[in-house]
Amino acid sequence: MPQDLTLILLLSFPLLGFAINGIFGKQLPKMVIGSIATVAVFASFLLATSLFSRLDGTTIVNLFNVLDFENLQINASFQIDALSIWMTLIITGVGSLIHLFSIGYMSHDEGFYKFFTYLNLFIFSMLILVLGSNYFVLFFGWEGVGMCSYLLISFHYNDAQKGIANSLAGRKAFIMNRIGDVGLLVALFMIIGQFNTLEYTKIGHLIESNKALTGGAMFFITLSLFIAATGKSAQIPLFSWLPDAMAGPTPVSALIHAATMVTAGIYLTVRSNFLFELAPFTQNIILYTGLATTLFAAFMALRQNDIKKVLAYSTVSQLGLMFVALGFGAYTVALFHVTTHAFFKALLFLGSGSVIHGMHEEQDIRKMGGLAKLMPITHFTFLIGTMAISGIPFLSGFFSKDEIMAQALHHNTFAYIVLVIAVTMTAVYMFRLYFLTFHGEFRGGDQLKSKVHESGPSMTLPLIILAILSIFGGLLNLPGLFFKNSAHWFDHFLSAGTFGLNHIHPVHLDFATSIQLMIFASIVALSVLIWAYLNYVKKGNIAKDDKDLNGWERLSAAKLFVDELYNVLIVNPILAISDFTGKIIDIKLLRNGVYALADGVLNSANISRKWQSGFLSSYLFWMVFGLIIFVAYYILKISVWH
Amino acid sequence: MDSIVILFITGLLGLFVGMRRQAVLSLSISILGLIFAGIAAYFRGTYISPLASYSGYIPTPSNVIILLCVVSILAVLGGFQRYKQDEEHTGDYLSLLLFSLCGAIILAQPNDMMLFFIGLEILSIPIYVLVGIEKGSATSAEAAVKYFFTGSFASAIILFGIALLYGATGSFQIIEIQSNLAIGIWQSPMAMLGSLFLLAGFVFKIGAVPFHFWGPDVYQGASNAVLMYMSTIVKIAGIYAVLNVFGQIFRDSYFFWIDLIALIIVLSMFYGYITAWKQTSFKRLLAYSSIANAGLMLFALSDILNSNILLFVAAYSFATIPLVVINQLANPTQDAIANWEGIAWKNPLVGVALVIALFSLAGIPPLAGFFGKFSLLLAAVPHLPYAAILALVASVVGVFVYLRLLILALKKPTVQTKQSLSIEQSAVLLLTTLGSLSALYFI
Amino acid sequence: MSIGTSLDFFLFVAIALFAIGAIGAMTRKNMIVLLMCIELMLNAVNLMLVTFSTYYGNGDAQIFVFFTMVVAAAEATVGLSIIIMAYRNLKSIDIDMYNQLKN
Amino acid sequence: MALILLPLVFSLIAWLLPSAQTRLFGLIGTTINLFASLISVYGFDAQDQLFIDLGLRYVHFSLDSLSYTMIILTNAVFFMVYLSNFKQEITSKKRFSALAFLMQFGLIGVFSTNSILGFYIFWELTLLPIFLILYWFGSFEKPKALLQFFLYTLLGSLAMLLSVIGLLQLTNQQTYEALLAADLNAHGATSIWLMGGFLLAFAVKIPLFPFHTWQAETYTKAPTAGTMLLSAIMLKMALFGLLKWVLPIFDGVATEFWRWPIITLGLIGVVYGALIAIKQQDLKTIFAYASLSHLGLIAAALMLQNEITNQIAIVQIVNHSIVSIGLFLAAGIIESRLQTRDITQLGGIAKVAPRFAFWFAAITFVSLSVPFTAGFIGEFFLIKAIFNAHTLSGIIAATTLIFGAVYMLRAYQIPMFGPTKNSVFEDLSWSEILVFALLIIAAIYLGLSPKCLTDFVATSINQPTL
Repeated sequence: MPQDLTLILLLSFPLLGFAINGIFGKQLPKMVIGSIATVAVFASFLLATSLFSRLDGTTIVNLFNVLDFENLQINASFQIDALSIWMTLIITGVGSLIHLFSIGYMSHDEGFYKFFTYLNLFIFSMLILVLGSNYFVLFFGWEGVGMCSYLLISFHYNDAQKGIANSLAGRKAFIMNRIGDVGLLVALFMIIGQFNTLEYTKIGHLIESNKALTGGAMFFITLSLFIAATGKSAQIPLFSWLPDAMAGPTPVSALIHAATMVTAGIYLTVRSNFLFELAPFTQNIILYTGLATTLFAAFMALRQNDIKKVLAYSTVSQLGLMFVALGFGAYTVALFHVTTHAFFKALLFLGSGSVIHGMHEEQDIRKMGGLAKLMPITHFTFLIGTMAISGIPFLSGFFSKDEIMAQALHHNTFAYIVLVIAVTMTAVYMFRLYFLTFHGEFRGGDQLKSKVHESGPSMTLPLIILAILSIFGGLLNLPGLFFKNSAHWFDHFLSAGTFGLNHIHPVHLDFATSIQLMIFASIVALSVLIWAYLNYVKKGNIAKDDKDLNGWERLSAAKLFVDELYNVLIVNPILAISDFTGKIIDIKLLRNGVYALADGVLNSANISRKWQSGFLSSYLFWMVFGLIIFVAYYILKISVWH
Repeated sequence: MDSIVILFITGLLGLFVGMRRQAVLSLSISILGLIFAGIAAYFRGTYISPLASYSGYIPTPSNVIILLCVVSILAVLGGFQRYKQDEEHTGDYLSLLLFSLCGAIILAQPNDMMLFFIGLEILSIPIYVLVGIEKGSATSAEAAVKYFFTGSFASAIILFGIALLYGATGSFQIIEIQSNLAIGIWQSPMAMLGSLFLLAGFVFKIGAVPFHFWGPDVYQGASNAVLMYMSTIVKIAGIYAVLNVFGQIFRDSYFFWIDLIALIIVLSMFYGYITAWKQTSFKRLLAYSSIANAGLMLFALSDILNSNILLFVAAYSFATIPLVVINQLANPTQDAIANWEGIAWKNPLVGVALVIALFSLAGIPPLAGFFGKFSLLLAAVPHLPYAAILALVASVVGVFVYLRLLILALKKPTVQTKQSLSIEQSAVLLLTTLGSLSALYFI
Repeated sequence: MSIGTSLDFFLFVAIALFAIGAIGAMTRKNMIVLLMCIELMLNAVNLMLVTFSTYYGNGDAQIFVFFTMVVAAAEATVGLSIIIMAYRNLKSIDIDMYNQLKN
Repeated sequence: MALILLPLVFSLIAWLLPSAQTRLFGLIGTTINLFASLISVYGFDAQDQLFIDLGLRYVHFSLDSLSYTMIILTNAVFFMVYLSNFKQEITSKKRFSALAFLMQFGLIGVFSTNSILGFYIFWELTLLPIFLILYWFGSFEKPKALLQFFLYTLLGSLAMLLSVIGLLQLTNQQTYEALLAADLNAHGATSIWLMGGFLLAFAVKIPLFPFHTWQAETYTKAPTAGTMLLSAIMLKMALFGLLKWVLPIFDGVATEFWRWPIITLGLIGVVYGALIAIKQQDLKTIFAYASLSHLGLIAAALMLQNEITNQIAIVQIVNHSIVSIGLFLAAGIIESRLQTRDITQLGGIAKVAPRFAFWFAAITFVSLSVPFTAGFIGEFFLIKAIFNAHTLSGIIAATTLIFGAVYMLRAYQIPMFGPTKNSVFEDLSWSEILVFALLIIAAIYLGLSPKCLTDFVATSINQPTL
């Protein structure tokens, strides 16, 4: 099958699933709906693998021409290269697993068919985003995923108590994304202004042909691209929507807000590497934003008690980590972490989903505990996920993080220190989460305990697969000290197959340094593991109530008061202005001003009519007066003339 | 035969026929007379009028006579309901009307000051009488008194102007006067003052500021029937007289008087439209709006050759007469705008005629009123740009006046009461509506 | 003495008469007097016309004067009848009584 | 020819027809008009120009691709209005049908006439029907609010009349081509004034910032059908006039003079409308200010006189018609079902009326100009044009994306998802669903291939001089 046909099919399967479920969903039985959606995505996955196997260089598939102006052409065209295909694999692979999971998870939901419709639509938009061969198509997908994320976050809008909150969370996410989108919009305008095209490859070649263009233009372009990235990938200052986005069903959090959509920002940056390479200053901005985000997010995660909230903040922090890598120009490293993160974070979210499902929608870890015996598979897989993200040696997270740390150590010691702190915190809150959930006594009351059950196969199977991936994902990009020949496979694969990356290589540390690095990291992770075990299991400490938190804990629990800050600084002023303009300026000033003017003119009738006094003699007088006026006019004229 | 003669003879005949106290008979006779007069004017061709022996006389252009006849026919038909009420006088009223029409025709195109003055009086005096036909009503008497005194005062002023002009040029013949003025005499104070006094008289006749005072009172006092006639014919004749006198005699002193005209225009339009807003009597409202329209008419003076005043006055008449007829229906006894509420729903013809008439008066295309205004302004803008701008601003107020009336008349009543029209009334409404719409021909 | 030299004298008289008539018309309240004032104005104009006629030595103006007189007569008749009619209604010929129609 | 005169004929028929058949006749009539225009455009080549002479003295007609686009839009809008209000009692009134057809005639005249005088005449001709519709079927408790609309409109119209007269006097030409040929730059300041007259009229209709206060009030008081007609097609007359007549004719000194003032006003409108919309309670008010915001953007972009932008502006014009019909239909549905449009009184409709919730959401997203809809293309390129002309203005214009999301989602979520206040809500009828579906399809089609439209209008926009 030729590549372009494969690509079209690849794209059209989720769309097809979307259409079928959207139109006939109401009539179809749940099993059918679920399988249609899942199969659609899985089919795309298979096609993606076939493309992956036949991958050579960059292929561009042009579907049709959207707009055609003499100086600017916009095509709906798609690009097959290592980067796009890799992302496609993640999206469809993890996606299909999450679809599978959702069949079980959403089985009791009345909006079942709607859910899968949206999910397929999301997959479709996400594929458009990563497969597009120009920024316009990317923008299509970019906005599309934003819309789907809105729909899915506010999915339970008619929930009895949380309904309005859910829809508001969706709105918040949409609006914050829109702010990022404006950045992307501006970037696109500037790119068009600079290059008169939006095709990645064309831009790349233009840049290659003249290195001259650097400085200002590039800085602003990349900066606005990065603003867009902060919107989608929840970086400071636009990160606060992601924790709220947990209002959505857990599979959504797994798919959109952990594995795929939030990594769109990283994808965008990697995709535009040739632009960022010309703007070192932007790279610094990225680096420090990433550092700040990863640190603060990790801090906020320390004292969250909602199982999903913890994972949400850890996601933000991990994304920050990736941006740190991008800041160093180590694109492949970032993408490697994207991959592993997709595995273990999806795993963790699905695990938490399984827990929540088993706990009958209970999300507060203070009510959990000792679930290890009640849901063994979930427990086991969750443990693997936790270990992976905390960087326990030889799991996927260990390697991908280690790469980033290596970059940091090589370029910027300060960054390295910050990262160490952040990573430690990650381990802390993850193990806290793990132990509080699965060990110790069950704190949810007996009648709930009796109902807790392990989830069905459709939910556990994805868990298991993802667990395996989380364990062995690291093999993709082994550091140089193991198996010399196959080391850095992912690195080479990506930089070879992706435009622009082929002459940007991340630094690889020498043997000694990297071995020290790894040992140090392992020690940190393991010691945290032990500490947490002693603290939460042996001592049996459980999460405190909000009232008896001490200073820093309260700060962490209150998420550093970021939302409050935004309300004070941005939201409330805007609302006030809106009130003012609407009530004062528009109504009082303009509208009533017009009224007043009209009334003034018309009411002058009351004066003018007085002139018509009704007395004949006055009329005659005024006639004579008029004559006098005429004569005066005559005299005036004469005097003017002479 | 000459239309004036026809009208005069019809008038006399009407007086005799009137004695038989058959309203319809006198009506049909005067209508026939008017029709014949119009036809005669149309087919005048090379016919020389007996008056032609008098050297000063050149016949009025036939289209003006036809317009005057048509408007009078409409006025007569529209007012017939009132005229036939006191049967012993129906004939007299109609004859008076015809006589004054003779005056109007003479006035419309005087070529000799003497003839002009006589035309003026022949036009006015019967109207003095007609205004007072409501013998029983005090307001009618007051109106008659006021009209008479102000009118004769104005005649005196005009006469004074004529005398001054004669003093300056030594002739009453317009051609001579013109040729004398042309050789520079127009700069003599006597000529200038004379022209201004004449202007005053004309301004009085068409009822523009500052000689408008008779308008509202007389309109309100007069009966609807007479109102139809005087609010149209007098204005038409008056504006034509102005155009002739100032277009021909004072052609050379154009730059002397044009600014005064502009002033009058602006004042009249603002005063007329604004004051109209607060009126409670429809007749007064009409009077004030007619003041404003008089001002608008004077734009024709800015460029006499190119401005198409005929269209404007025709549109004005075709819009005014139906409104007065409708006022007859709304206010059979008293006279209040409030009674207009929902009038449009009483009868479909009334509704359509009303909407068309009001929008035409407001100058909304594609009705006659718009084209009248448009053709005037088209000619005037290059000469009086600022006056034109102000005039348009004022006419926004005017539109408000008319819309207010329209809103009132279109208010859907809770209980639908039908009102039937007499044949002649419906004929008038139909004809005028068609007239207003006929402007589509000008598109 | 020839007319020409004292032309402006006659004119002055005429204008004075006209002005007197006008002022009277403005100030007096009695309708009959009003009528007389207006007649006065007309006659002032007549005098003026005659003066000019002699000045120019052509007869047109004198013919005109006759017309004016006729018109004046007509006006007087109509005016008087209107006054009578008004008197029937308001039982007064004081012009200030007639101000129901206003504003 | 038939294309132009049909509505007039229908208007007469509707007036003479007994009230019983009015509703059906209205639907059939509008359908016939729509198909007539579609058929006649089928045999029309976008390159050429069709001159139509009805034997009138001053008013001539000529159809180019731009006129065709607008005419089809007009007919489509009227069809939609009838379809969507088919169940409402307004369409059963013969008065309404007669007036609506008359208005359609006027609009088609505006879009197809070839002489400046004709443009003015038809422009004004649309005033009478909308006035009567608003007065008879609107809820103006006191005529003041209604008169405000007319105060503005008439001031504008009369200013335009002066400019028309001035133009005729200045050039002695009145056909479009001749006016294009005439060089107005020679007249300098005069041409600036004349253009100002036109711009005033347009600024009132579009509406631009200080002249907009009639909009919200009129929209809320007008019947839904009237609001649709106003916002979906009447306001477009102004943009059309700007695009077809004023900008090409006055190209040069005058446009240079007016460009930035108008763009500024447009952008003020963009932000100002959005800001006000955020806190409004009444659905129709929100949509009114939204429309102020959207149209300000189009007007500003048109002033740039950039060919690409003009072509895209057409897309955006069509898109705005789609959006406004859809949104005001939704508002009207809520109003007719619940007798209120105040979102504080509404909530939880989605539970009881899922179909309505879905279609309302769809049209909301169209109005948010998400991808795959026409608005996406439109806003992208209009903002781009402004951005290229002046960076800061571009960024200001771009904020419409954010604010749009804020107020539209608010306007959608509170009535649909909010705490349940309305437990009974009759779900959509077939005709309403049909309208929504047609709108969405149109929006998506234009969003995926705006090319078909832009290419169609390209010639008549790019080479106005023949």
